[in-house]
Amino acid sequence: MRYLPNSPRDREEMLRALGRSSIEELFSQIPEEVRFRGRMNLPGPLSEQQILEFFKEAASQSTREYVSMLGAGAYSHFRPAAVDALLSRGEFFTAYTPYQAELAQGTLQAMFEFQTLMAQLTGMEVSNASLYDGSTATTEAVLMALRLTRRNRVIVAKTLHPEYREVMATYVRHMGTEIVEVPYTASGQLEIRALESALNNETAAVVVQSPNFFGTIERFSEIAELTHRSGALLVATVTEPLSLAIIKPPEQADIVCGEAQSFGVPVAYGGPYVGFLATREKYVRQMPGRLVGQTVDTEGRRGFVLTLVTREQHIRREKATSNICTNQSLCALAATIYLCLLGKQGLKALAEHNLAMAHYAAQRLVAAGASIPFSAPCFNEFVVRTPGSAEEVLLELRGEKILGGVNLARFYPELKDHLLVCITETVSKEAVDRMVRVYEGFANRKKAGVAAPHPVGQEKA
Amino acid sequence: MRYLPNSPRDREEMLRALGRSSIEELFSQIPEEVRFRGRMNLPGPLSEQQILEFFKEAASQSTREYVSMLGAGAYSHFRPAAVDALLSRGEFFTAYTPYQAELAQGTLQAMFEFQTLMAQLTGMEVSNASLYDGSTATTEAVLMALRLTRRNRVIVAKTLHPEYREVMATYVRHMGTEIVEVPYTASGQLEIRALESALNNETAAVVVQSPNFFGTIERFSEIAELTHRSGALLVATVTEPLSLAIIKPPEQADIVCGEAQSFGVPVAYGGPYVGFLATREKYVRQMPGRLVGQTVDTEGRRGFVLTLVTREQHIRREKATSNICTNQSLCALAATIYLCLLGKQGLKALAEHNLAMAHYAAQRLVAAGASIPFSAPCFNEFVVRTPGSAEEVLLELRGEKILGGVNLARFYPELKDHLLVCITETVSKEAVDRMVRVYEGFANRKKAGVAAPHPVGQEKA
Amino acid sequence: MKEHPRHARPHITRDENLIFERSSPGKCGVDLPTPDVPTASAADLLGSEFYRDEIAGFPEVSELEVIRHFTRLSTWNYSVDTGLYPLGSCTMKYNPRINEVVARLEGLATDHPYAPTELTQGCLRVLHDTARCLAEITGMDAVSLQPAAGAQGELSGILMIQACLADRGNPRKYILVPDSAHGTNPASVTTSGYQVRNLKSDSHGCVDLGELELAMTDEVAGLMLTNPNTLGIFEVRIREICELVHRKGGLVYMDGANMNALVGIARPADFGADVMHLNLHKTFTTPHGGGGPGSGPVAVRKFLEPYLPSPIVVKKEDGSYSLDYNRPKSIGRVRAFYGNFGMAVRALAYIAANGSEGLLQTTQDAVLNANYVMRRLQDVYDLPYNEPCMHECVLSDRRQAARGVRTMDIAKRLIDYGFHPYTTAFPLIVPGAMMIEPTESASKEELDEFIEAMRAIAEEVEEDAEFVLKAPYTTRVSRLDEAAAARKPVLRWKP
Amino acid sequence: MKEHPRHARPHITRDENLIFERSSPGKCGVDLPTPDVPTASAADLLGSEFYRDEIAGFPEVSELEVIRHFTRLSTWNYSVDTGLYPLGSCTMKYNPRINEVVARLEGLATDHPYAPTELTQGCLRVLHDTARCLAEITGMDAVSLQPAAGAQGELSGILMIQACLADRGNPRKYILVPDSAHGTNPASVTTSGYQVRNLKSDSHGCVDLGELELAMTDEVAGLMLTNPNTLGIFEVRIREICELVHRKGGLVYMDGANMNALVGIARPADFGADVMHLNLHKTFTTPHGGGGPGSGPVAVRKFLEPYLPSPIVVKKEDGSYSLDYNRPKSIGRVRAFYGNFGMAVRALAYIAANGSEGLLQTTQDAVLNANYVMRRLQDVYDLPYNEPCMHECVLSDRRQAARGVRTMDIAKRLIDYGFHPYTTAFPLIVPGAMMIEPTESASKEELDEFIEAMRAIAEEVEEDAEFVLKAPYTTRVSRLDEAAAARKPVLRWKP
Ligand SMILES: Cc1ncc(COP(=O)(O)O)c(C=O)c1O
Ligand SMILES: Cc1ncc(COP(=O)(O)O)c(C=O)c1O
Repeated sequence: MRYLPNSPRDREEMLRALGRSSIEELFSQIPEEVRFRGRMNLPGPLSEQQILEFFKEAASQSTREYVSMLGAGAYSHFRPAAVDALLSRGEFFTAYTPYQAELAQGTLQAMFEFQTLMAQLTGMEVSNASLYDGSTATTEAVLMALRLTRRNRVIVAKTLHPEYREVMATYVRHMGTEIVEVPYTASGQLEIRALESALNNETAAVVVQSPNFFGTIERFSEIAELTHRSGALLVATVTEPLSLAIIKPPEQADIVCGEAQSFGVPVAYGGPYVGFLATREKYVRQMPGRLVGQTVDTEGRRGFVLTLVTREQHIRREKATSNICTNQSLCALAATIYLCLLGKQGLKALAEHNLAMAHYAAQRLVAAGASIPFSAPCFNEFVVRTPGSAEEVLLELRGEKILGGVNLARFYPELKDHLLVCITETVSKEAVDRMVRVYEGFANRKKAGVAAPHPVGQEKA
Repeated sequence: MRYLPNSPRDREEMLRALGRSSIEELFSQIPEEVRFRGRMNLPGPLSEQQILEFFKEAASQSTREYVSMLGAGAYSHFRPAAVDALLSRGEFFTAYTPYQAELAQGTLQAMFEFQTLMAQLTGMEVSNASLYDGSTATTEAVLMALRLTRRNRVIVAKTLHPEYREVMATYVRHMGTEIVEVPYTASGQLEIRALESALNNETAAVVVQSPNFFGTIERFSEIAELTHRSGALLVATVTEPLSLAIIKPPEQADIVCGEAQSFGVPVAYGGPYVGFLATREKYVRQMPGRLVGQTVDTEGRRGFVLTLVTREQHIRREKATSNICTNQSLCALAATIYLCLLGKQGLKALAEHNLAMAHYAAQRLVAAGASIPFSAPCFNEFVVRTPGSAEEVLLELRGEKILGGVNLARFYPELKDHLLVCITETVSKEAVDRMVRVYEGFANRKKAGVAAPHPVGQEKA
Repeated sequence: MKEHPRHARPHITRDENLIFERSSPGKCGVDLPTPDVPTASAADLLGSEFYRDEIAGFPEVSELEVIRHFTRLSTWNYSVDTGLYPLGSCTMKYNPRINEVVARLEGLATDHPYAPTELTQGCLRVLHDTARCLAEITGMDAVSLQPAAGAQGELSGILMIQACLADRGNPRKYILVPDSAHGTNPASVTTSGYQVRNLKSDSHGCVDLGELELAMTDEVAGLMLTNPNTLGIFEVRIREICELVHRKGGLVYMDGANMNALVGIARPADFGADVMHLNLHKTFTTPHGGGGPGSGPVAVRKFLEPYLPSPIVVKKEDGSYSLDYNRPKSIGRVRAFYGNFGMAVRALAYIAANGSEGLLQTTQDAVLNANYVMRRLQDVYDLPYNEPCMHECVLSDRRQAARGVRTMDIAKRLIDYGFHPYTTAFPLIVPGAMMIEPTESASKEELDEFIEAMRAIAEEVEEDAEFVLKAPYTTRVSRLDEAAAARKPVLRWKP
Repeated sequence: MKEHPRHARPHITRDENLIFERSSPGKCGVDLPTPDVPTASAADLLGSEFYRDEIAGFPEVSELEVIRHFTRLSTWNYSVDTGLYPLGSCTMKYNPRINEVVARLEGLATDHPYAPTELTQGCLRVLHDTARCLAEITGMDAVSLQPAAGAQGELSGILMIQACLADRGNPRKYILVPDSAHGTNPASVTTSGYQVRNLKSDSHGCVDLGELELAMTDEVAGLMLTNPNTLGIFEVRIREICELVHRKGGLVYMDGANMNALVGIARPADFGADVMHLNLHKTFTTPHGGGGPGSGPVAVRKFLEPYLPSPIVVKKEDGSYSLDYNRPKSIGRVRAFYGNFGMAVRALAYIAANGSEGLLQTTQDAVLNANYVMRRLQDVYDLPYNEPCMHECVLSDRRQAARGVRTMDIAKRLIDYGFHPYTTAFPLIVPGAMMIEPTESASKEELDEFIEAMRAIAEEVEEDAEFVLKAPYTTRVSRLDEAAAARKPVLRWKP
């Protein structure tokens, strides 16, 4: 086996040194009745060439020939070649968690930089070194708020990513935490009045995503004021952090958390991604996840170490702030590299590009006869009401090799025939125009009262 | 511009330090009449995303969907992922020629290993650290033989790669060197009698490729004896060095040279590849190209340096053994990594695999009604006479997404309707069988006296 | 400073400040095309309420500087690619390069989780096949790949126990956790809402059946067990243990972090575990990445399948794959989407590369290596539990502590010999633990070098304990002050 | 040993023997499938006359060991990715990462040179576009990408001069080469069959027009000129020089290795060069690879086009590309196939990334950086030719030599400061030359650090010359004995 560095001779010598005559003897303490004596029914052994063929075949059964207008928590952005080139350095990707700081200054310094970048982006004072993903980061933020406030009630915007809400529910179910959902208005934003009446002095946290699941931007000032007035903490979730380059960060929040996949991490069918959690300095000892801190060596040189580890499971065990151990370090490194590459100007220019493209697409869609139900400003994602059945529009777009958006009826039954459309820099004007033509066709047929023709060779979704 | 690390402010400060007020002033010594004041008509500036799109488009206009049975000096072999992973380490691919040994032990030790591996493979005592490619390596071997013998006549097998013969002609033309070509026999090997009568005491070198351009293996004992009897040097060229894993190396030769592209270097439309040249120790001071030697540091530790540099242009200038400076170091590193991975057993198994596949293909072709004109044993490449026009066979194979071989009429007018077919491990049995069915079709139609149908949607080659 | 040890020599590295300290206004590592659509200005589109003008302090550097920055940083890391990484419990084995290639294939690396399942059959197949292989390896009946790492697998598993027992009438209150357990075990128990009851190990370092009998009351939902345990010892009475828990109406959770000792040798379902997680980033060669991403699939027996996190990947009768969300008994989601898909790709590639025979040989090598190290060090370092070990062994600093040298000091000195230290932090039942897991990826040659280094350090302790206390000597920073870091935390750069 | 300099600190590296010393029988870094065809044994198929049983001494190691071996080796290299690499004449600039990606795209990296041209339009287009861009940049009319490196470009060019002059009636016997030329220039001249006549430089380090007038007899085929020359000085009388050579019936070859000083600023065809080569591995960012592969395209004016190496890529009227082999006047092939295609891909990507503006800015930065270094060092190091420089400057060790410290010693000491040394070997007209080419890829910050290091060394020479003579102190091997290596060459490992 090509991965194994011991030769048959090595094995013999080692057995001899152990005074054993066969490898079997090393397992003799295992009771026979629990020994597995069969052959596992597994693929392989395969040569590297065969492995490549297998996965190339799998990769061909994919949407790689399609233009994707899907977002909803996972964003297709161009990844500069330098990101993977650097991630692929064995010193980074084959290292363990940096417990031995003197042999891990590379990872540690990079994580310190990640923490700084996320703090700068979110307008918070400190950030941790990553959590699993946006959904668990939001959940951890809520758990942190429960601990900090010692209350047991959470108000969540209905426009928080539906799967994030599900994850939160899984984590808090056993605590009997009350979760109250606040609806959205015609602007596509949180209904402030509803929030106001939902808030009470039992409320630990208010969780609001911005841009929210519909892509619209929330007004945080009023939300924060109301939240803080009732002694609750405001948790702001961000699933598209590129927005923070041109949209004011929710500085009024107490915890800003979310998903940083947009920053150089591939969409990869949903993971691995990179959750983040940033907050105020005063809450740092209740933070979940790893933190890297600056210190000095015996000769006064600057260096970095994992710090405040007494919050963590390996020290505090059942009293830890979270059970997380392995986090998403390499993805956080990808985000760090990506953000350094784009930098202040590049990130802003890219965000402007996304905004302009999405704005253009929305305008063209309206001109084509679709309607944009929500009136508040958006970043690179917006909701469109399809002129005709959303399923049929999606199907016809598929014929054009376009994944035209997420059908919102899946998560919001009241939003039948509404699509969530995301336009990043990976979508060309030409593709937008092609999408618009499909909408035009539907709008015209609708006007003329004709049903959509069934696209050739396509079964129904 | 993203590659430039100086900011506008940096530039200003530097100009100020130079006492200049504009960058133009730094070019003021250049006479205005030779200044270029236009805008160069070039593509760009393009973003990275645009560059990727451009080259993906170019890459799509390729044979990547085809099975290739082309060899003839450029061999498709599977490249283990570890090769590129290691080559892509910046310390290797962004380093210069290792002139400063203390900062280049990585490259130097790897090159020393390359030299060792090539010497072991070829059965020679020493090898250099690479030359441009097989054609120039063969040419340099001839030049070396001319220097060593002080004679000016070269005998070349007609079965030496035709382009290698062309390169040799380009290099020796001005010296009035007589080049005599020796024909091949019905076995596809060098015609020994013709060699015997061509040899005389003016002859500097006899150049024989094995496996030769037809894929057949040459008998070196007799060739060497005749060659040495007339005081000439025997130059053995190898274009498919994988063969050396199961075929005896031409130890009787004085110089063994050729192309090591097979070892982990991509086919890449003809380059970059990696020439090699190995020889006996006594000829080392006439070798062209770089040599790495072992030495010690001031404390006796083993280390490696470029050595015998007085053969080279940067020291010897017009008296150097070759004008070569930059060689193919990274490709030689690829070969070194590849050979270490495969090792003694793997290389042999792979060579056996190639042999078995090619043998199977040849047998099946004969059974299908084609003929194999040459009788001597082959490695992974052989000549087949097509049952019908070679062009038409190739065209029909193209319809099957198979590149069916090199049409030999291009280089050997006497071999009309002969294809040079190469079957490596990248060709599956299924593809071979598909190829055979095309031949069967031709053979059957030929028997029946029917012309081949013109494949649909294909123009003539 | 003493002469440099044999297998390691210092070499120049470039120093490198924080990226923020390299920044200079106007530089940028990318060039973006101007969008080809009519653009209104962002400030106008967003309005002054929302528009952000700049991210204060954000770096401005060129592409080259980014390459240099992170290349330099990387050279200060030790990694599996650099050498032996015998961190106990971490299974730092070789990460095959082909895994990295296939995980980056266009299609696999680019499909969107909400793309129509008819169009993403390749990704679904990878998830399905990986789950099937893991079920086969563990003997379990069903697997979810959703958990992002081992700890989340633990939480998912405990939540399933809770849901199942609740369905049976009473979720109960406690989970038993042996005192040798990894820290995530008790932490996950708490996160799930259960309370931890610690279970004392017996004199062999194993579960004490008597203690278990006593502890396993009808308020106890189950036992969370690591097998082989964190001492690297196989629980030889595992059948009895599981039977006892079952008899008392509890369920057995197995922490599968140590599966590198068992693949092909014994299957947890066969010895009585009901639910377990696997760490793809340990046993199944997905790279550890300096601390993740990992992947912690949970595997369960048939009766727990309804409780698995939702959705699960199913293979339909026509051979195609889809996602099943209709799972009323599911504990719900533990994260968005379907798990760390990219890790499944790698794990499947690893399993397929090996096949059944290869995986068995791998386990055998891992166990052979650990026993070899244990036996060749036990005369110089204390071996608190003298049992045959599986994939790892645990020594202690007892003898060296007498001279004031602790496990962490020995670990730091090991750095000077060119090796990554072993694990020092646990198991807690061994004071001054030295937890060594060579994995199958250590050649005898490298192990001999490691053993030689360990023995040399033991001698150094005898001769000059003071010297060892100040190690490492050969790294670009000397020992770092962790206490100072925690006292007044500096967690970010500021201008 | 003095304190470590500021910008560089040593850090542990793992030692690593030769791969042959790691070998152990039975190990292998690959597993191959058994062929699915009926196999006769190789020994039978080949017969004992041909069959080789084994390659004696060949290594046997696992994939992991190969990864570790070459990873460790790599850490002992300095590279552009590590830091400033101011090797004069080498143009060690940043190698963009996207170039590496596009050169590896399936299709570009996999097409066979003998595949039908109708099916390889992508590759042909890349070759065609690259050639066209290089023609535009040099002002020349036609380009061949066949030469594998600069030296082969030189040879091709000189052979074209020979063929052209032969067609005009007399190829002549000599080529003039300035005494400041790079070693490949005279070597290529000899290889082409011409004889070298050295041309002495004037007191400004430039071509002496008087000398040229005298030397340029009717036996002389032409002048081989580097502009800017190897002192980094632009030949201000370049027009006159070329006119003189032309008037005397000769042709002008320009060594274009220094084009990094001219792109967008001046075009060789405009100032009179007839034929030149370019080094894609210098000016056009293809990585140097530790000594290649490079690529040395030759560019010519219209009248030399018929002599270009064969075949050339042509664009047909229908917009498709093909290869033209029907070139009766061609000097023939200089290598198999069409050149180092992979380097053309990278160069084209670089040109397209920059566009005309980007390339001009690049040239300006390269020249600014060189002047900045020159002016900030000329008070401590001798500046033999005090002229404004272009992309590089040449200082000398004259002052330090008085204390017994030579250019190579200063170079070695520079290593301890974390920098790759400058070029020491030439130009020969400057004894003790220190040839510094920062390129545009050095930031002011990094240049300031370099300047500071150079100045610090100058001080060290004053204070303790002995100390400098023994540098470097911070590398895993100290100064290596080159003389011993050459005296009794050990060129391969033996068991
Ligand atoms: C025994 C044991 N259990 C659980 C874990 C937790 O796994 P993870 O770090 O993937 O969350 C680890 C590893 O860190 C472990 O060693
Ligand atoms: C001025 C000059 N001319 C020619 C060459 C030769 O180029 P190459 O090394 O590509 O053969 C070089 C570089 O080595 C050079 O610096």
